Amino acid sequence: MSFLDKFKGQKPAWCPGCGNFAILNVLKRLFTEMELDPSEITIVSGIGQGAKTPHYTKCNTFNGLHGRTLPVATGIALANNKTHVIAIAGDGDCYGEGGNHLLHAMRRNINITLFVHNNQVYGLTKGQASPTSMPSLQSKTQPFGNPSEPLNPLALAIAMNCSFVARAFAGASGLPQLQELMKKALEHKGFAMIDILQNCVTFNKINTFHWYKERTYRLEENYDPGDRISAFSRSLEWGDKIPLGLFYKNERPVMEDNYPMLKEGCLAAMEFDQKEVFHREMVKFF
Amino acid sequence: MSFLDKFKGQKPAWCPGCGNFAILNVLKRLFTEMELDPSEITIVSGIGQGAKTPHYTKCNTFNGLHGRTLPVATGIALANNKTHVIAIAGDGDCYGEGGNHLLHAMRRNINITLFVHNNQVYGLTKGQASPTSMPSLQSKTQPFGNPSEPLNPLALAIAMNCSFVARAFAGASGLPQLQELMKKALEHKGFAMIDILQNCVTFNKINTFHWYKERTYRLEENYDPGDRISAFSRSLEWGDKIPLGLFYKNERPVMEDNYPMLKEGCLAAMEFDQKEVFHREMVKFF
Amino acid sequence: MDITIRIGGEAGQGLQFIGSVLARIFSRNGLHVFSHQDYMSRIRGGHNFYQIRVADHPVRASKNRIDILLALDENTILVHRDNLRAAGVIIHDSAMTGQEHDEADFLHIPFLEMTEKAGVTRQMANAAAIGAILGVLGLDLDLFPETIRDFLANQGNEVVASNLAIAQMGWEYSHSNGWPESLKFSPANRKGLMLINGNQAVGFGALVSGCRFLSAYPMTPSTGIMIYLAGKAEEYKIIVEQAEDEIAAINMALGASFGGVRAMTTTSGGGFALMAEGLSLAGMAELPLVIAEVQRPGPATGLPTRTEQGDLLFVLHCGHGEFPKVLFTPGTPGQAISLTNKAFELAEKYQVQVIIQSDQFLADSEWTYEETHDCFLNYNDYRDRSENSGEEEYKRFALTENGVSPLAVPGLSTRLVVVDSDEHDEEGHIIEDSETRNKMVAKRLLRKMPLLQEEIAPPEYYGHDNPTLLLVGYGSTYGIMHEAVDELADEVNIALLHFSEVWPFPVAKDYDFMAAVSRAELAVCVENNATGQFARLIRAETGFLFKASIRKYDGRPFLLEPFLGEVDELLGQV
Amino acid sequence: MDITIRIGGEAGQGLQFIGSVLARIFSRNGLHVFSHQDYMSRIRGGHNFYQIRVADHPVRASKNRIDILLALDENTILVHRDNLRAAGVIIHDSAMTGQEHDEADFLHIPFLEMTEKAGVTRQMANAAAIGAILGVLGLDLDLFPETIRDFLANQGNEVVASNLAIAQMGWEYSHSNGWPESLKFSPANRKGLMLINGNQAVGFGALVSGCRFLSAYPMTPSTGIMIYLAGKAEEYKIIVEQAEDEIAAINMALGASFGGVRAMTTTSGGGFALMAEGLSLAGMAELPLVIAEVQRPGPATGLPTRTEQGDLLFVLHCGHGEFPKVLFTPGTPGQAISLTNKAFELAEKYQVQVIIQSDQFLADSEWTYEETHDCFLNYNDYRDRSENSGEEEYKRFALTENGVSPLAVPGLSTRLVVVDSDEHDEEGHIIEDSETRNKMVAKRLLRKMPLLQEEIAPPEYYGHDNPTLLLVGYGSTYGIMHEAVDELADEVNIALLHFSEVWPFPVAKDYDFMAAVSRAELAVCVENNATGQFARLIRAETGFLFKASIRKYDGRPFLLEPFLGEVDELLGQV
Ligand SMILES: Cc1ncc(C[n+]2csc(CCOP(=O)(O)OP(=O)(O)O)c2C)c(N)n1
Ligand SMILES: Cc1ncc(C[n+]2csc(CCOP(=O)(O)OP(=O)(O)O)c2C)c(N)n1
Ligand code: SF4
Ligand code: SF4
Ligand SMILES: [Mg+2]
Ligand SMILES: [Mg+2]
Repeated sequence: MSFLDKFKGQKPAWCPGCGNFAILNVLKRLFTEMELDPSEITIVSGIGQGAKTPHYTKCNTFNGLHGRTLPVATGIALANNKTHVIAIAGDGDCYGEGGNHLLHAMRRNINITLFVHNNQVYGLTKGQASPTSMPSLQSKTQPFGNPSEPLNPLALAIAMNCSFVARAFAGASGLPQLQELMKKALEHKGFAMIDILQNCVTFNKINTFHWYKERTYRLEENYDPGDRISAFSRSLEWGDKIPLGLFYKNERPVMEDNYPMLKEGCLAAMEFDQKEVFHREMVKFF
Repeated sequence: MSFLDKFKGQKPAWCPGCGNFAILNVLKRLFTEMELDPSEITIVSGIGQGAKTPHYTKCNTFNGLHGRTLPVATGIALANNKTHVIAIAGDGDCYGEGGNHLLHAMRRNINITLFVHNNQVYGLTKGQASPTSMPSLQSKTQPFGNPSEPLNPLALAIAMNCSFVARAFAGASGLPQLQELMKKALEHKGFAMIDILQNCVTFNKINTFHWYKERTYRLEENYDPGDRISAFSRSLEWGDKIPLGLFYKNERPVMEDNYPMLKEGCLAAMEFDQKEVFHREMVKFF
Repeated sequence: MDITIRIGGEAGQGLQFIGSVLARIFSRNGLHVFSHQDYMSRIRGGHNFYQIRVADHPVRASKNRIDILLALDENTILVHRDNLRAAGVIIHDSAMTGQEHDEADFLHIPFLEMTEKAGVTRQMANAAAIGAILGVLGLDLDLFPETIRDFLANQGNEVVASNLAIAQMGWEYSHSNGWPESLKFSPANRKGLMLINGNQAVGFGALVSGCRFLSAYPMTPSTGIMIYLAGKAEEYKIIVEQAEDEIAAINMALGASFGGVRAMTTTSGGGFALMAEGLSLAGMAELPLVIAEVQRPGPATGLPTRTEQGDLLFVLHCGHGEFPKVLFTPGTPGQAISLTNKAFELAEKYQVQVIIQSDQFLADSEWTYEETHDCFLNYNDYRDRSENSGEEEYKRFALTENGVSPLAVPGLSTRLVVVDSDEHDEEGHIIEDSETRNKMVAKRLLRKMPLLQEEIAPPEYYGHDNPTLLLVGYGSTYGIMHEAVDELADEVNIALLHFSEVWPFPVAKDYDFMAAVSRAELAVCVENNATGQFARLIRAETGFLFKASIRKYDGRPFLLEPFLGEVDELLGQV
Repeated sequence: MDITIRIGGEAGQGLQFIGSVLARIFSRNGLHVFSHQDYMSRIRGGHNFYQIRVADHPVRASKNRIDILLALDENTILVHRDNLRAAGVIIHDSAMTGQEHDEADFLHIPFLEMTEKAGVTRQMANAAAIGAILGVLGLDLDLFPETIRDFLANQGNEVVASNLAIAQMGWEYSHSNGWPESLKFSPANRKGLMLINGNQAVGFGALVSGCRFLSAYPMTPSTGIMIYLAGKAEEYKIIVEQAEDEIAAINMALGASFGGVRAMTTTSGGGFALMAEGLSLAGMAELPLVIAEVQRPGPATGLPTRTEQGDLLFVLHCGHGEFPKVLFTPGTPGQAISLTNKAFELAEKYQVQVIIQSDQFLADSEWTYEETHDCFLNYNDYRDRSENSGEEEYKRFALTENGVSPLAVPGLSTRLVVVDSDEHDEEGHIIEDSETRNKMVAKRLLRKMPLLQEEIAPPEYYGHDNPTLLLVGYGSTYGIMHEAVDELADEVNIALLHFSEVWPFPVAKDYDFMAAVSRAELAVCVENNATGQFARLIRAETGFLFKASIRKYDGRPFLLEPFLGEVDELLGQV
């Protein structure tokens, strides 16, 4: 059975040429190579084009609200540690509507892998500026271009001491690295984020496939992702040259380790004895 | 008339010894020294102890919801540029409930001065961990201490390329600098943030007045706030030594300059001719 | 003459372009139009359609039976063929549909071939299709050039010229084709009509009410309002700010309102849900605010591009705590213009929050109107711009007889404006005592409610005075009810009662409308939802219990024939 | 014996400590207690009080008239003196109040001097005050040591011993003071009673229902529930997670619910408002969820530490779109325990959202109960843990006869659980077609509603069968209505009808409660709000229009004497 069968999902509703196809494919290939069963994976997503991804493969799926991917993923990861919890979000979803959750998920350093399909635009709602849109992106709601400074997700993540911070590109040249980073992220203990540059053929005429292709390059072989300051400094590179790779990584404790109630394993699998609890606790009100 | 008269407000409901008193006093003194009239100031605040500040002085006031200080301030600043718009928020207010708005206010670089009364705890609701609480802070809702990494507001702001990023301390040793920074922040064109370390005598028994006093020191005279990388690196200092001062500053365009409709001044003061608009636009539907 | 044209195809094929150009050409020809859109939540592929009813008399709803089907793909033919009337026509290009059709009701036109011949892009096939439809209808291309120019203004003269050339080819092809007279128009009156959809109407209503600030987060099907106003922003000095989320959107609007300008926010149900706390803040701080909520089917993300009246009771009761609120539910773009204007007036006059509830059906439906004057519009500046007189300090929440306190603007005088989300005293400072609380609740809620109620117009009654069947509804069902009354008036005593101002619930002033409801042999509550929310509201307010209802909750609007069928069935029960 | 003790002072003086230790000592003495708290939104200063009614029979409401006033500051005397009954006593230390009082009803006790003599902290004056009150009441200090140990467990034996020594001094001082017999208790039955407040009751209810996950953002007056469960988290393996905001709180809880555990979130009105969208998501995804909404007066921040029943209709209709929902409004801590249990059961059984609406008054009020058994509790694991049988794939939203689909847990089998906020098919994947939409609305809404209605218990009727006056209410007004019925039963035919399960609105099964309402000469709707929300709900559901009401919206609960006064006035009108 090829990965296309095992992880075959619904027919994608994306535009032909959309960068999301490549990401989806890499994801399926990775699952296959990691010999995962669909039931060992849970994908949580929000609303947007990228957020439709879980429907197009096979896995446990919580396709929730726009912007609320990470709290849902957090709840799942705490209640039930039996599956890999992957969060998939768009740039609007994750850096716009859901920005606050991103900050706090990073602080928690909970075991979640976040893939941001960053096409620097609101795709599903037809082309408005997203938090990562370039100033020159004009739209019907931004006739003067995007008036705000584009958000730099990597710099932000490094400032938040996120324990795994990477960038990849969903074009052919970037796919092997994307898969490699995804694998590392899934194996990472703690919160891992990959910002994936993804072209939107319909609404982003600035950051096209070629635009990315010409600018992106891999961080040097000897680059040290352990150095937070230099990670920050590299994260500021954007323009003619855009580095890809694992920018920053640390080994700080994951949230699950701070919680004694998780020491005995999966909450969802525990038994409950109502009578015992009732009698043990009732007396304390006397 | 002393500043205490001109800017006299309601009687504060803070605990005796609370660091908020000092901040309030500095604020009043600064307003007086800047020869501002109360009507030239608008303070926007949320809900929390620090957020009560505007009631305790004299000024236009929008004491809104917990966490929503910055969007309100943004709306005011865009609609009406006749007053200094100051946002006052707690660490819970600004980095917790309102975290997303902070990110995007920084991106907008709108003319707002933000003072965060950062006591590293939820004061008004009786001592729960805030986003900046130290891991050792235990409370009735965090019996195992704060399980998440404390948020570093300065690093975050620098990563967001906030155009004015400073830290001050609300203890006697820090007050002259606090006032000086507040003045600079008010004069700054763009979004300016000062994270003010403020002791909470009642609920934060870790980061006490003395704790701060022993650790804080001023950034060197020759420190260059124009260097983003070194600003980031200094922002990571926290522990035995905590630097105070202006960490980072840039001169990027403010949002108001990106909007052609603001070129002619204050929207709130403009006239409106209904008939003319109606007839001019009605025909376009034919 | 009353022709229904359905244009179907995949997302991204340009059917919205074809539809809106056609609708505009019709209205400029003095023809009446009713159009509606049915589209999926995707950018390319899938199946969408745009439906236009064009007639020589006013039309207010869509039909199920199609006269002309323009099929941009084969799927359109599969899905819609059954709806084609006898002697209707299916226009298609078999090179696009990938399938030959030689049945009598098919008209193959080689659109793609035309573009190839002309050496223009495939996309321009759409102009050929427009020309072809005009040809079938016996309309000429006179108005095509100026109309296409309005749509493609930014693409230069050359593009306009090529479009015209291609349209001409389509027109020639179909015009010569001897179509039944029943499809032909001979527009007597070429005085153009106004063509406007529900979203534009709310935007236009805001514009002519002096709205200076719109903060919103994009959300289908409300985004059109934002787009309309963004297009006017520079000329009329309006800030249109895309917020980071809906919570920011409403709080920014409240900041702007506090700052002294007329402010609004727009959203759909999910975004409105996020505004609930901000709405309550507006209530407490007595900040004028207008919100347009354009509904789509829920719960949650639901059917993002479709229609429903599922949020009535949610929106009506939204916000914790108690504060006055006004809710309008326009049934037509015309009502949407005037009610949006009334919304801004009431919001500022009483310092309250006014919500305009619309839905995807109304938002995307185009209606035509004859020229109107501005007489139905109001603009009063209710802000208080005077300086403090003498000794007395300005008090933002001064206890006045009618509960409305002077509304000063910060920075425009030395008056200090203090507002608070906590309970407060007259100056706006936090209080906790029982007496002040009671006074403030009386001021901001109990005294204002009856005043607001006074402002509310009664529902519109139309039809027979002593009806056997009375259709009762609100919001976007106006059109379908109106059509049903017109259609059936000859056969049965029928009437409609339509509420476009639902809260405060209207009281019987000019006429006792509830008596009319009781008088009817059968009163039927018509709603585009599953649980009968409007019927519940009427019962809560009047005690009246509907015995019959017509409901629909599949995300689609009522169409005329099935609706008449349901009415018929109910008539059978009387 | 029925004594009301009010303990007043500034925030931070420790009156909550005094009050709760006293209440516990009383209940351990087998005495019945009803307490409530009145406090400001500040940490130090201002004016707060803690009121305890202690009696040898069950008590269910607070009185206005005080028997014993413990004044920790002079302001307390100024504010409350008028409420002191004849021959009541005001206990104070003039060194604390800064004022000498030599009127007959004052008892000066040198609390501070006692602490100085004993060489302990000033704070321990509170123990002296506790001792003094016990002395006045003629109760001994037997139960003091163990009780104080429970409160100060973490402070070591020495502190407990000093507290006891100081309490002894206070007791000696007051005991010897010859107080009127009318203040004396002689507890016959020393079998201790259970003492529990509304917040603890919800927390305890959740604990015994197998709740494993609480995510919440702190918000007065709901935080007590979170604190209760956080204290049990380690022992019973419960995650209590403080979220970054309320939106995260509800979405985390939904994640946990999807993950297969019983989950809840707690908040007050403003936080609930932020959860509106998440609630709608839960509705669409059919995720079991329990929410406790502990009301405070709004709108907006309002009066953060006070009480109101202002959110009924908001919460009931909350969330865009249409989905089933259950709303419970317990009137007592006892009801809160069993209804919280029922909430978890129904939530999982029907995969719906159940809201427990409480308020600050109930949350902070302590009630006493005799020992009960666990017979009123249920626990059923409704999750489906089986593997796929044979060929057929698991479908999260399988169309079943009753609308309830099997609820699998991800990762615990090879079944794939797919949920979606969009409209979806049986497997959980996005759809847009009309047929599936109709089926899913029928499944999740129309079919479940009647089943849920079946589960709802009718309101509780208490009092005369053919009453002149019937008090109708819901939630925390239970106690005051009950007291009024007991108080007035001798004089007038009176009864109460109390709704603790308000949605789905109960149907007349066992008895026709609305007939009882109509039968009463005067039915009075009792509500702690300004607009009569419950009366509106009753009208919407039954058509019944109340002609009389008793309302209060100053942030304070009903107190017995003024309430009886209002009832009296209404009786005059019958
Ligand atoms: C609360 C809410 N607000 C707004 C929307 C409308 N909406 C859906 S997707 C989206 C933005 C999509 O942008 P992004 O997250 O970047 O995803 P993309 O489509 O570009 O992949 C918006 C605004 C929504 N569904 N819910
Ligand atoms: C929506 C909402 N959630 C929760 C609260 C309760 N609340 C009020 S202030 C506060 C936190 C205060 O912490 P911080 O902002 O740090 O201010 P401080 O009191 O420490 O100055 C909370 C949780 C609220 N008022 N509104
Ligand atoms: S609109 Fe853009 S992001 Fe969405 S499917 Fe099309 S190409 Fe992809
Ligand atoms: S609780 Fe803390 S922050 Fe609040 S007033 Fe007291 S000392 Fe200040
Ligand atoms: Mg995007
Ligand atoms: Mg704080």
